[in-house]
Amino acid sequence: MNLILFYLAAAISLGSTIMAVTRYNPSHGLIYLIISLLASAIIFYLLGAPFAAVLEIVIYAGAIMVLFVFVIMMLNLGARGDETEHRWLNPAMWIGPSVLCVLLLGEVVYILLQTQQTLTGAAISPKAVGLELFGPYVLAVEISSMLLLAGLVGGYHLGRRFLVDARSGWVPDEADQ
Amino acid sequence: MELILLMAVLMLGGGAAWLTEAWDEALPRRVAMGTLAVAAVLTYMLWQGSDQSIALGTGTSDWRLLISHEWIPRFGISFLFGLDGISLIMVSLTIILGVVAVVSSWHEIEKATGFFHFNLLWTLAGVVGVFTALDLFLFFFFWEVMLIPMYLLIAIWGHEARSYASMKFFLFTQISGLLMLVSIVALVFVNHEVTGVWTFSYFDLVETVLPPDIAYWLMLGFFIAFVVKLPGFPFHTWLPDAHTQAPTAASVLLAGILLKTGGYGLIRFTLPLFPEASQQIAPLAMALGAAGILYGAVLAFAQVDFKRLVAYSSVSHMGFVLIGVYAWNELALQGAMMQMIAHGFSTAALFMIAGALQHRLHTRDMMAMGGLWRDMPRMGAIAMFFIIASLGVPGLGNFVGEFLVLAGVFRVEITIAVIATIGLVAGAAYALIAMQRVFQGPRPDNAAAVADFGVLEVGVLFLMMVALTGIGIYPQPLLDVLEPVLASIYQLSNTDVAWIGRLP
Amino acid sequence: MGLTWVQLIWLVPLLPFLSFLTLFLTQGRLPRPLVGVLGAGSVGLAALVVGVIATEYLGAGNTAPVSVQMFQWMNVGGLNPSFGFIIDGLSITMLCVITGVGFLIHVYSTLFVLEEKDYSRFFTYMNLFVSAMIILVLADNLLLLYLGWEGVGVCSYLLIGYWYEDASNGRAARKAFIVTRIGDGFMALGMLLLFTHLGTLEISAVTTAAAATFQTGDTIPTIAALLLLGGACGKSAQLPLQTWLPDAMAGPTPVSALIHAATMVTAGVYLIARMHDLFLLAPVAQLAVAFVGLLTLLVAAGTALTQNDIKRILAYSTISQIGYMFLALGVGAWSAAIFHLMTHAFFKALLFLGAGYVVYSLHHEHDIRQMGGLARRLPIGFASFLIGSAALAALPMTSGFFSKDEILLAAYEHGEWGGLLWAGGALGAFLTALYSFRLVFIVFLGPTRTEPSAPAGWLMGGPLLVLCVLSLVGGFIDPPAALVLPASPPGHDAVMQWVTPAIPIVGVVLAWFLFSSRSFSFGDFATGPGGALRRFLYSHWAMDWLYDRTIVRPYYWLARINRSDAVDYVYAATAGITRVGSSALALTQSGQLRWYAGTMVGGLVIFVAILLGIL
Amino acid sequence: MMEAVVVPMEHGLLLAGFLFVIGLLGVMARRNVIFILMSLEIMLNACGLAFIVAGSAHGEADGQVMFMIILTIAAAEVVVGLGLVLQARRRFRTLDIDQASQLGG
Repeated sequence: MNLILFYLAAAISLGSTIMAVTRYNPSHGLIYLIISLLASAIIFYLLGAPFAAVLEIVIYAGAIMVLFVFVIMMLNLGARGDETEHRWLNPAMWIGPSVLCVLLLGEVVYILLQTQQTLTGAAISPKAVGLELFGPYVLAVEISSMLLLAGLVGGYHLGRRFLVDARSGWVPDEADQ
Repeated sequence: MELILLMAVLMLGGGAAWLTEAWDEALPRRVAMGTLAVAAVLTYMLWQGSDQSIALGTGTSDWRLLISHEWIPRFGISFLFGLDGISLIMVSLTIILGVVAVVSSWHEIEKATGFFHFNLLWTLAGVVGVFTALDLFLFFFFWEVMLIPMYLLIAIWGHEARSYASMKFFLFTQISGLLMLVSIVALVFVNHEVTGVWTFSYFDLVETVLPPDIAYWLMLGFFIAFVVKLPGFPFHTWLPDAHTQAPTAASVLLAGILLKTGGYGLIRFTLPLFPEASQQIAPLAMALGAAGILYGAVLAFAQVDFKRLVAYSSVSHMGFVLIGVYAWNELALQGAMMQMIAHGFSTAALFMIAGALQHRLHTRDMMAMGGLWRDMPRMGAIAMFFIIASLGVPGLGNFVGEFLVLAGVFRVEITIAVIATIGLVAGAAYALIAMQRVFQGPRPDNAAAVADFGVLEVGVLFLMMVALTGIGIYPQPLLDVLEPVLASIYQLSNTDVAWIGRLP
Repeated sequence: MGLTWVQLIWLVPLLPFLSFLTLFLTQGRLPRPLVGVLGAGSVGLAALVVGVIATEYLGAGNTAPVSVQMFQWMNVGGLNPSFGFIIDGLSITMLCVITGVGFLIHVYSTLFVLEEKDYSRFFTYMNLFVSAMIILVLADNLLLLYLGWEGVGVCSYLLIGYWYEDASNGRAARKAFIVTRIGDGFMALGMLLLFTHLGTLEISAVTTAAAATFQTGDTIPTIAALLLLGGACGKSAQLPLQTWLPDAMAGPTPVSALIHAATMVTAGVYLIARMHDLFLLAPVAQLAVAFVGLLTLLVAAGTALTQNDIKRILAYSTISQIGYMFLALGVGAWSAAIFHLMTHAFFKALLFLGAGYVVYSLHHEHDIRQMGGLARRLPIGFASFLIGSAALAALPMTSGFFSKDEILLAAYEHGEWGGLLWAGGALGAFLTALYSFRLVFIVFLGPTRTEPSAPAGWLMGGPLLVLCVLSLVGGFIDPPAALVLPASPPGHDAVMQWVTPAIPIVGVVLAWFLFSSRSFSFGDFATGPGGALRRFLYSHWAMDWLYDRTIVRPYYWLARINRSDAVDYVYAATAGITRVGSSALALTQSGQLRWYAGTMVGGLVIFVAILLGIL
Repeated sequence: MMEAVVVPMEHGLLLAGFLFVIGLLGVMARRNVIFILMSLEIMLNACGLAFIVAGSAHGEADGQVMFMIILTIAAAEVVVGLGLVLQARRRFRTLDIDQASQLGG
């Protein structure tokens, strides 16, 4: 049962991710992305990482995606945005990246084929994770906190309306606001 | 002690000049002049020293002054300065031409005078260091110190194509300098292999016994660095651009002393460090020198830009230094030194005149000049003097150099001497055509009157005229000062056969 | 001994030099009369000192050279020339000519260039020239001689280009300097050769060392002598380096008289006479001297016959007369050469100054086709030309007669080539008479073509008269140079003694018939019978054309095509390759994020592939 | 505590690889900045998945720790990235990443 669930979630994740990167409308893409993330959360749970699964839903699918939604709302793209997306996404543009990606994927598969089979199955409790996190990884936690602080400051700064370019003296057009 | 003080004064004076700019735009000039006055006094004190004998290679050499102080003992790097006849004369020339440079920029430089004089004085300090450093690491350090302010002088205060010219100058000297650095380090390593001691000291490295093929390659590193600086024939092309674009003071310093560091380096380092390898390359070096003499002369003749003409004439004249050094006997070495000194004066003066012309006429194009004697008889007469000096008329300094070189070369290789003599004829052609195009010929009637030289310029140039005449008529004091040092160099060569005693 | 004055020989070059210094440093701020007094007076004083020294030296009856050392010039590696002077018959002869004739010319100049703006500059150069010329003849070593040698060359350059505003004067001056410098180059090489093999440059030491080291006819002295001959050819305007002298007439006339007739151009003669011991060791070189002289005198005389510029005629005649001196040197008539040098200095200075006198009165008209009938109007000019031309043509009893006669007779006595040398010389003498009297007849007889202004003042006339006298009686002076130089071959052929003097008379008579008749016209110069020959002669045997095509133009061409320095192309190409590579690589920096991402992925693919060993 | 599903680790990693490559494809092929940011999120998530899979296979908590750090990075990145999108939109009036090519040489 769990096995079927795993492969099903994997299939959903793959499919919705592909949909997410190929949509013209960002909102649609975002929905597919959230689905993909939820599928990932299921996989996490199945793999015995319930804490990670919860975080995936709360932070990824929740907080981060909401941020995206807000920005898309602020940008107010509408139908015009879809047209430009149509223009931008001609098939020719997919060829080069696709070739590269297929090559890379081939290499990944090649590597995985070489390795010895290992089975998953160890469930790890949130407690164990917490002990690790504030034991050996405490420095990484501190650094992460600083990173978040930097992100906070950066987000606040970039989010301001008038960001004058010191070099060119550029001031955003009032009418554009 | 005076020597260290001399460099310190130049560097501090440079700093002071920079700082006083905020006070008053004209002040840095006076500060620089004052600094040079102090430096001149110190140089005079250097002349008072007496010689002491120090072993050098197979012979001994006399040093008036040796300063040794530990710096980075781990690698055997030390503050090792030495002053002997060559250094003394070159240092004196440096200080004198420093004064000339300051005077020549007196009215010319309006922009950032403080930083300008800072660079000027630091160049001088670097050159003094180059002429006296005996630790190879220290020598290289000063080699760079003299290069970078000069680069800035050209790049900031130069004329229309200054960035191209300064970059070319920088690349040529920097790349060749790096070759020398590689050679220095390799030489130190080889010495370490043999003796187990890390040392950059000239006195130790001179003793190093090198395998011939390695010696040849290491010698090439030094040789190319110095020949580029000199400049020798195929490496000369940075010079016309740099000279032409540089502000007058920088041209004066470039032609007057920076080129001489090349000749000095050949005599001081290349020959004693690698005597056999130098002997091997001597025919090539002399061929390059002879080619430079002719090539420089022909190109000088072709130029319409006055400064470019003088620059190519430098190529021609420094060819004499190259053949003189590699003829490697007493006459030729003395000649090369005299040629360097005299060329320092004559070319510096010509650049000063060129700079004055550009300042007045806003052009260097000789086709736009002509007949200037009418308006500027003083400048014309002075220019005539230096033109005549530079084409090697006896009685003036350049002739002594050229004739001694020829006399020395003639014994070694007659063909080279003949080519150099042809160069003298070609030299007359370009020197006189310059005089004709600038000062003689008709002057357009509607041409605006231009001011003649002022008292300051005439004073400095007159002193240079006196100096050149003095060298030409009575060079013996200089020759005497140089003799013991050069003796230690030409004793290294085995081309110097006892030829005089051979004849009754 | 008591040769007190001789010890003061340094005064002779010093006096004009001091005057030069004063004039140079004051840069024309002195009043004109003072400049004139200083310029001419210093040379006059020097002449006075020379006179005293000559009297004392010759009066002492001592023929040994006296050496006066000033100071050591330099002493390096066996090269130890000093500022030392040598006083003997030869240098005294030269000194007398230089200071004596020089003084007269200076006096003449004070009036001649009075109108010039740069009055002081003229005397500055003139005094420097005199000083250098004195050093040249007094030098006891070749290097000091070379100093004077180049010094006079520089002054010659400066004075030819005295009127600098005319570009053609500048061209003439440069030509003069560069052509003579070619000769100087030969001379420098000769000096180097002598120094390398003999270890000294002191003249007496060189001659003794050479005599001791070499056998007669050895290669080294021959080459050295030929190189010195090259130097002499340059300075003395002999074949093949003679083309500069006619152009040098662009200078003021007193300059032509002093430098390009009386003194500097004879420096080559002096050099060879001074080094006669070396030439005696090299018979081939000596013969070369004779033939150079012979060829030159014929070539130049032929050209002089066709010229129309009064000064150019005199210039070619100068070349031709110096050819005689070379001929004399070549046949071993050393003192005859110096004798002719002296008399030539008299009569050629006279002719030039006379020409200047005429030209001055004719408002600087140089073309003889515009002259005529001046005998009555400018009597002093006529007298000086008549006397000068007579001496030039070597009419009997003039000064030129004695010297030239001696040369021709000596040439006849010269071993195997005697006949040829004599015949050439005699033909030259005939031509000389023809062209010199062509000049006299055209300029002074016949119809008046340009109206002269009043004759110039006595400052110009006076020196002319003095020179007239010298040209007439100069032949009776016995120059003391003979004390130094080897004697000419003795014994003169009896027939020749009568034939030789007659030749110029024939020339004068022919000139009378050709040029004094009213029917003479210049019109059919180029077109008449023999026009091609006349044009050829007029162009100085096309030698200027030849040099222009073979040397000057190729040099200009070489300079022009390489003006931007071909060597730099190598570096420019290096820089260019770097720049092209740079822009090629810069293309990869498109600034497009997707491109960067793509290249990163591409790199990753390749990297992983290499890691896996696929690639 | 439930039992974790037992699958070959390679399958999980393969899934992570596929997801990563899809994200990569999105970054390279899309011109809209929003989509590029979304693709970046996909790639980060794929990495997190790989860590979880590996942690599960090895029975270690480190995998989840790494996932959390990646999560933090993703959060910070998105904040700054979206802030930049807003600014870029104001400045270039477009979301086309190709227009922001001033770094070009």
